Amino acid sequence: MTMASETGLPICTPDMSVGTLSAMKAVFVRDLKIALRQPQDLLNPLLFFVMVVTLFPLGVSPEVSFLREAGSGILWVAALLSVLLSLDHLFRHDFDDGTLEQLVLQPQPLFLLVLAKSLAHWVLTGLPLVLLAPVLGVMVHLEGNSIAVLCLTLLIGTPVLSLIGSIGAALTLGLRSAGVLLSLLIIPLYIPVLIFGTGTVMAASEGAPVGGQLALMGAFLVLALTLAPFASAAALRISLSNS
Amino acid sequence: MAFDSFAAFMAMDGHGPYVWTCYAVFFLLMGAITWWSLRQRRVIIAQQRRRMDSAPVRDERSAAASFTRIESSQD
Amino acid sequence: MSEPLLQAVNLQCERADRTLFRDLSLSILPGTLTRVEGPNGSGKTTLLRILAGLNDSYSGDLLWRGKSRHAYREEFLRNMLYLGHRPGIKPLLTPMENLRALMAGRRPLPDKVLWQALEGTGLGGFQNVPSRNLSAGQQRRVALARLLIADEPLWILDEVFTAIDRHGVAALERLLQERVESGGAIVVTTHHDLYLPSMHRITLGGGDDHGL
Amino acid sequence: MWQIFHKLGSPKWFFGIASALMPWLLGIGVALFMTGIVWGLVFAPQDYLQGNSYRIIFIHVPSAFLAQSVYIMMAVAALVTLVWRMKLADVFVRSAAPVGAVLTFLALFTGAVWGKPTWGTWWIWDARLTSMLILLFLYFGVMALGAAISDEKSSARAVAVLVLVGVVNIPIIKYSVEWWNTLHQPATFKLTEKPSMPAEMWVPLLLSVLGLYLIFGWLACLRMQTDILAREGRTRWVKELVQARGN
Repeated sequence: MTMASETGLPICTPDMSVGTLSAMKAVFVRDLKIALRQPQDLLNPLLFFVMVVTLFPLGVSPEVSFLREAGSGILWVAALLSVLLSLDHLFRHDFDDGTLEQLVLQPQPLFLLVLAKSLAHWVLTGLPLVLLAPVLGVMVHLEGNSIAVLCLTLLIGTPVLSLIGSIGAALTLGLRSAGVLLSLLIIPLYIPVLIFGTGTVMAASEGAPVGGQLALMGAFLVLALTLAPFASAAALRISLSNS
Repeated sequence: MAFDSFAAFMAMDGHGPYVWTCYAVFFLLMGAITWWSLRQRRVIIAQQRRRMDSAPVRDERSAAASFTRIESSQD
Repeated sequence: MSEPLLQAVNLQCERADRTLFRDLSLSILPGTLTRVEGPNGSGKTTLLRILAGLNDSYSGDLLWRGKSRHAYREEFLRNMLYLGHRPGIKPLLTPMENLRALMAGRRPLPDKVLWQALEGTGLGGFQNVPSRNLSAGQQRRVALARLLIADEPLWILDEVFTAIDRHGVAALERLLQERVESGGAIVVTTHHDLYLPSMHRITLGGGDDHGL
Repeated sequence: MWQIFHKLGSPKWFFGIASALMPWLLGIGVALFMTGIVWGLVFAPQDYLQGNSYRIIFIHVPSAFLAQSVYIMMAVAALVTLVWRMKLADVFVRSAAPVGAVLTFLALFTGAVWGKPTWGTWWIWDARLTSMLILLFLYFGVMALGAAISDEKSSARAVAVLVLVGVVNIPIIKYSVEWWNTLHQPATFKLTEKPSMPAEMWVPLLLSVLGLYLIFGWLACLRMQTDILAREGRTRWVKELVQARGN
C-alpha cells in the first residue's frame, strides 16, 4: 500500500542525547544573553527597589531611630516586591514566542531545565538586589554588622523567592490579569522567608547569635531547590495544555 | 444553669455584646453560604432544564463560510 | 511491515464542553506522511499537540514504538521534532544564536553546519542579524532550518507553510518528500494544497456537541 | 481494587450516596452542634480568668479547627486529582474552598472580637490569628486561580498544584509566625489554650466541633452535587435526574 521503507530511520536512545547538565547550561546562558541584550529590563526591578525604600523615610519618618529599627524590614519588603514584579516575565516571553514549547519538548527532565531558568532569574534580579542592599542599608542607618547580616539573609533568601515565584509564574501563564493573580498566590508563600530574613537581622542588631536562623534559612533554600522546580514543571505542562 | 436570670444571660457580665456579635455573625455567614449553595443548585437545575427544552440544532450551513459582504444602508 | 513509531488508541479530547474527537486511533509508520485535515476549530492543532506531548488533556493511550509513551518520554522527545504556530525564535537573538540554542538540548552541531542550514532556508547573509529585524516569514525560516539538520525520525509540523513564499513552499515540499522517501515519518496540518504520493489523511469533523 | 476506586470516582455513584447521606449529616450535625453551643452558652460554668467572653470558644474553636482541616482535606483531594485524574476530587476542592474560606474568616472574626474584652483591642498580631489570616489568603488564592482558568481540566490540575504547594507551606508558615511572635512579644495570655479545662467546658466544645464537621460534610455534599449537575449536564443520567426533579 505505501512506499514505507522497511527499516525507517535510526532511533536515538536517550544516552545518545545531550547531557542534562549541558542542556541546563544552555538554557541558563541563553536567558542571560537575552537579558543582557535588553539591559533596561534588568535595571527596572533595581530602580523599583530603590524607590520603594525611598518611600519609607518620606512617608513615615526620616528619624534615625525609626529607620534603624525598621530598616531591615523595609529593605526586605522592597526586595520581595521587586522580585514579585519581575516574575511575570519569567516564562511569559518564552510562552508568547514558542520557545517554551520547545523547552518542554527537550529530552531532559523538565524540572531541571526549569531550575536552570529560575537560577538565571535569580542571577538577573535577586543577585543585583543583594549587591545594592549595602548602599541602601547605609541610607536607612543600619549598623555595619546589621548590613552584613542583611546581605547574607538576602543572599540566601532571594533565590527562595525566585524559586517559589516560578511556581506562581507557571500557574498564571497565559491568563488575563496574570500579574495581580500571581501576587495573590505567591505573597502568602513568601511570608516565612520575610519573617526569618528580617528577624535574623533584628536579632543580629541586638547582638544575639544568628547562626541558627541562617541555618534555617539555608534549609528553606534547600527545600525550595528540591521541591519548587517540580511544582513549576507540573504547572508549566498544565498551562501549555491549556493554550 | 450558669445564670440566674434571662437578663443576666443576655448581659453576660458585660461581655454580652461580644459574645452575641460572634454568634450572630457566625449564624449569619453560615446561613448565607448555605442559602447561596441551595440557590446555586436551583439555578443550575433550571439551567439544565432550559437547555434540554431547547436542544440546539446545529446549522450545517454555518460551517461553510461564504464571506459575502453584508450590505446595510444607513439612512 | 515496519513497526509504527507512534500509535494513538481511542483518543478522545473535549474542549470547553465540546468533543473535538473521540475513538480516534491512528498509527504513524516510518516513511509516511500523514496529513491532518478539517475545518477551523476541528481540533487539528490540538491533535498535533497531543501527539507531540504538549497537551495532556486527553483520554486514551499513546504508544511510542509499542511502549507507553509516558514511560519512555525522554526517548520519545529525543526522536520527535515539533514545529508549532509559534516558531520558538527569540527576537533578541540572531538566527545563529537561536538555532544554536534550539539544538543545544538535542544535538549540538558545529557552527559551520548551522550556518549552512540557515543558508539553505534562504537566510544567507542574515545569520547574524537580530531576529527581530527579520520578517515573519524569515523568522519561520529560522525554525525551519532545523528540518535541514534534524535527525529525529518523527516530525510533527503544524501549519508548516504559513508565511512562506511560493518558491519556499515548493522547496519545502521537496524536502518533506525526500524525508519520507528516506524513511522519516511526518505529521502535518496545512491549509496549503499539499499532495504527496502515498499520503495518509486523517479528517477531523466539525466537532460534535451532543453525545454520551 | 481498581474497580472500586473507579466506582468511587464516578460522579453518578457519588450523587446517589450523597443524596442518601445528606439528611443524616445535616440532622445529626445540627443536633450535636446546637447541643454543644446551648450547653456551652447556658450551662457551662464561667471561666475564672476571662469571665463569660470565653463562651465564644464554642464557635471559635470549631471554626478554626475546621478551617485548617478543610485545607488538609483539599490537599488530599488535590493529590488524588494529580495522580489519578479523578474528577470527583477536583469537584471536592472547588466545592470546599469557599466554605473553608468562610470558616477561616469566622475563626478570625470571632478571635478578634474575643480579643477585645481579653486584650482590650480588636486586633492583636497574635501567632494564631496571624497564621489564620495567612490561611485565609491561601484560600483566596485557590479560589482566584480556579476562577481564572476557564478550561475545566487545566483548572483542576493547576488548582491542585497550588493547594499542594500551600499545604507544604502551612507548617512552615505556622512555625515561622510563632517564632516571629516570640521575637516581638513575650508569650502572653493565649486564647483557647488552657492548662486544664473542666469537663463541663470541653464536652460541649467537642460536641460543637463534631457537629460542625458533619454540617460541613452536608454543605460539601450539597455543593459537590451542584457542581456535578453543572459539569455532567450532557450525560443521560443527569438529564433524567433533572427531568424527574422538576414538574
